[in-house]
Amino acid sequence: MRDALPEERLIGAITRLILDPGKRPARHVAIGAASPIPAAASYLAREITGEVRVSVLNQRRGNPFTNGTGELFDLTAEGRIDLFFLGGGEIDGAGNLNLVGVGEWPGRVARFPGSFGSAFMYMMVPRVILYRFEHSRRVLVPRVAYISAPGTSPAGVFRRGHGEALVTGKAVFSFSPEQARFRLVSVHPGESAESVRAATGFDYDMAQPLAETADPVPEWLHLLRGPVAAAMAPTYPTFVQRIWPAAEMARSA
Amino acid sequence: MRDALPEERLIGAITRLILDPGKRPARHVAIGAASPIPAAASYLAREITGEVRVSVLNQRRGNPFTNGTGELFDLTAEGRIDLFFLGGGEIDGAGNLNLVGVGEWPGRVARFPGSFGSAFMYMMVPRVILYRFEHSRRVLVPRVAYISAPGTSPAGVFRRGHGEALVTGKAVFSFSPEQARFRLVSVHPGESAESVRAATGFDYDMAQPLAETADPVPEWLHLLRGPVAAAMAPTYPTFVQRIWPAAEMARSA
Amino acid sequence: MRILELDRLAAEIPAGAMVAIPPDNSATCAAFARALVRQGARGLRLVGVPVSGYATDLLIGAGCVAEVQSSAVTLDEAGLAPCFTRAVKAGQIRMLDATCPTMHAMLEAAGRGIPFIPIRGILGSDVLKHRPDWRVIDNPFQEGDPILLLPALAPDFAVFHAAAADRQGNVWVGRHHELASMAHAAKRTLVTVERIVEGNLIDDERMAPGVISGVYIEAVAVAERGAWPGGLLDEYPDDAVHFLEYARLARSEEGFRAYLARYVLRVTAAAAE
Amino acid sequence: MRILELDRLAAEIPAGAMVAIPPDNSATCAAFARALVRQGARGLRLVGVPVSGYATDLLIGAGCVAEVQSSAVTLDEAGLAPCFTRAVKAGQIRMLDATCPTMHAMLEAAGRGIPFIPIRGILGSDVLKHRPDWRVIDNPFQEGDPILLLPALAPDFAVFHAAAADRQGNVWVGRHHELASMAHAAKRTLVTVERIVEGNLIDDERMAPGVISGVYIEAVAVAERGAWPGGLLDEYPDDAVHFLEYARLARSEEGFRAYLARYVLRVTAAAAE
Repeated sequence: MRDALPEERLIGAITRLILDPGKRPARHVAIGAASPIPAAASYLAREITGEVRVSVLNQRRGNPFTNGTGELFDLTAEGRIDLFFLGGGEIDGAGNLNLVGVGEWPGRVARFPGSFGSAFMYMMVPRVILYRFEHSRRVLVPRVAYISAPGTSPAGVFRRGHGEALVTGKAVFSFSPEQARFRLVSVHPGESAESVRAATGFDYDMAQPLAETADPVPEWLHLLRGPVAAAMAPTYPTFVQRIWPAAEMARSA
Repeated sequence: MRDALPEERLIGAITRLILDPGKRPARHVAIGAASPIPAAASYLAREITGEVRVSVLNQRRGNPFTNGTGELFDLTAEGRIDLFFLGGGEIDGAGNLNLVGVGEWPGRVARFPGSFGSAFMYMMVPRVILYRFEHSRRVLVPRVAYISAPGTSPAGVFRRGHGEALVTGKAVFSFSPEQARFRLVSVHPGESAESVRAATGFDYDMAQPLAETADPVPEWLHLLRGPVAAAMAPTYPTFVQRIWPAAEMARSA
Repeated sequence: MRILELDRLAAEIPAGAMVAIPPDNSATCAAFARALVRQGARGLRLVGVPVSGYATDLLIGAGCVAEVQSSAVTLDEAGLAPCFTRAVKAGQIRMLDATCPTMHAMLEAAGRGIPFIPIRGILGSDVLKHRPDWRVIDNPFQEGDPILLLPALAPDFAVFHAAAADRQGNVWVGRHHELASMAHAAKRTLVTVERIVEGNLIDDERMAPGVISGVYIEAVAVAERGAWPGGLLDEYPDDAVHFLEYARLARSEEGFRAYLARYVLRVTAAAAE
Repeated sequence: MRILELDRLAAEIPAGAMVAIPPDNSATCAAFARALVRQGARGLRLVGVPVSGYATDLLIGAGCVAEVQSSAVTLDEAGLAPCFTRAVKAGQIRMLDATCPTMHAMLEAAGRGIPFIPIRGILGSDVLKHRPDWRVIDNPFQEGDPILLLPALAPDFAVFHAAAADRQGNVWVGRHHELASMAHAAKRTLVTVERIVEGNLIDDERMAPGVISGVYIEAVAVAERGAWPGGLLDEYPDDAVHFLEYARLARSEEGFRAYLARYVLRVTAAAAE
């Protein structure tokens, strides 16, 4: 079998987080728009366990929403969504996300598209995994310019969960809501403690010893290149064609 | 043309109230369950003006509700319903309605079905016409045992309208929200000021001179026995068969 | 999602459960109610969405009910609900009166995951006076504007009938959108259907708008003519003659026992057609 | 209900009106937006339900917009919305940031005729800090539980595209239930459709669940492929290539002028296919 691609490694790392046996089971995972890597990880978790429902927003088929685009938020408010993915134009060391902009409000220096559902989802979904491929001091900042969605909340504020990990193109961090602080858990092949430190604008703790992000096991690669690629193709055709061209060709044939 | 039936006279009286040129136009009239007389009056108003929308609850066809049985109340809350009909197990001289019961709450002596939407509709619809065929001291009481829906509200309480009239099997009253008091406007043929006073448990003013409730004009009778009967037949088959058997037969043929 | 036999589905409801059911004109779960009577359900707290009919009256008559929360209990054209009226007068059930839009709004709040929801009107009604769980506040956006807040109501179960389910648990309820509100609000939802269909109802653009997603559905049982004597969309009309027969028999305890013996205890709804 | 020509329909919108429109994946009113540009609309206050896309960016670029209230403005796969981004940096439009469920909830409140609605989450977000029209209160049902209240939002207009309308003004939107929320919330609703159909859409049990009643609809215009370059249910997919072309051209003022000349000012959407 062909070695794991970098994307497959990221997918595998996220799948391991989804399936973390120490956490509440992810029976229903929702995926925001334009997130093929988290989507693939969720589909892989579904293939592995047979018990994960994956709802991809904006998907023409196969999502559970028949009550309009607001239904995801109603489901979430009720506690019926277990795990969600978020990113951000900026992410700081306390887990705060900025999806709005930089400079005078609402973004006179840099304007991102907007907060989408982040201010709500981050607090209402019991499990959130942060994913941002770009790992740079521009994205991972000491302090976000604006807080679209806070990493932690004071006691007394209704909140179901927190970010539990941050996955980037270079590394995997865990997050402690008590300390409002990340811990570097593993670096991807080709990266080191130093290269990650150099590319990260915020301070964080380090796991001892620091691991290398593991490749997906061969069985997972097999699932990715077969049923996961097939499930992804209608919604993420460009991604599937780039990563798994054979699967895409088999589908088109 | 056959003379007006008593039911047709009631229908005509209500239609005249609906079309009162001194009042806000009734562009959208809603009809609760099991109210053939108000429904017929509303359909007649529609036939006369061509501009009244009539929405009959629980009607299988021809009502505008595609968003569930709650949509009527949302429409009403928005101010999109202009006129509604209410009745009650008890109605008192201040316009209060009792649809709940008599005796220790919730009705140990007499229990009516319940308040339905009255507590809401009475205050949220700009125009309400009260209709109760039974005109007796049992129904028209000095003071209702319980107020399902108040006839008037203190200043500062959000309220769009009040009952503007009460139509019974014997008479037509108007209602003054300022005085919280009815005024007898007309008595049906065969009734008199005295017979109405004897059958009414609450005190009220009298119009001078007291009129006799007018029959529908021939054109209205023609509309009732033709297009109104046809519109009513699917929802009120028993009523149509009893009042307009010819129309019902023509339809079944 | 599980597909069960009707009596097995009814056995999911434990004693004392709060169960939301639709009225007679809204795809009511009549066959399910008869199954509950057969298995001797006890202490149910029924919720009318927004009113209650035959199924509620039957369950009250059979001694299955401790509490009813509803805007009305009525057999519509067939008149007063006899077992309900008897039970209220005898003080045998706890009646929590409401008014139609408050039933919808309390369920809507639960389905949206918000702890309360405001509603206009109702101030000055004795219904409000008998609901210590409702609160009047000053509108925080406008001084001197008292307004009623209703708490979210999340029943333990929603139960209703529908035309079809697929094997993913998606249920087609058509225009009965109020059933979706019930399912969204309730902790668990059980559904009887006329039939199970192949394929996925949500993938069909013509069907999807009337589908409640399997996300909300825990179990389904096939019960042909399961709303009877209520009707179901354009599948069958309601059985006005049977409602009159029920109303007549249920007027007395003996008559109600005869009704149970004839239509509920020994036969299934399908056989009663 | 009136049936108008597209440009006549767009002329219903006066300068300064608050107009709610759907994003690109939700039966967006792209042809209508192009008609607004053609007639030189001015001072519009656009509302994204819950986000905004091509139509909003186009109207901003053409100088028709004073304010945007939305959770995001984005061309999705085609990247940032170029005219929006330029206008924000230049301070040319007022941006009222929100978050998706608050957009839905504010419209829902208007559609239910309630003055405000609570929502969980959001506390601690700078989005809240920049919304003086939102209020945090203590939950009246539970001490020590701060919760956000949102005011009802009733736009002057809701505008969207749909597959079909009948002559009573009933509009079939299929699973896009969010369009019903828009129509319920707005004071006036204008709709473009692929086609007018005979009969009554509400009388068909298969269609009714996806129908917005003519009660809410003021006027309709036929605009074939009116969502283009957005897609419409199973009628046509979105045109990803055109979104990329738009994103590329709109990156510069000159490119945007060229886009207008080619696709908006001289031709109708139908001719651009």
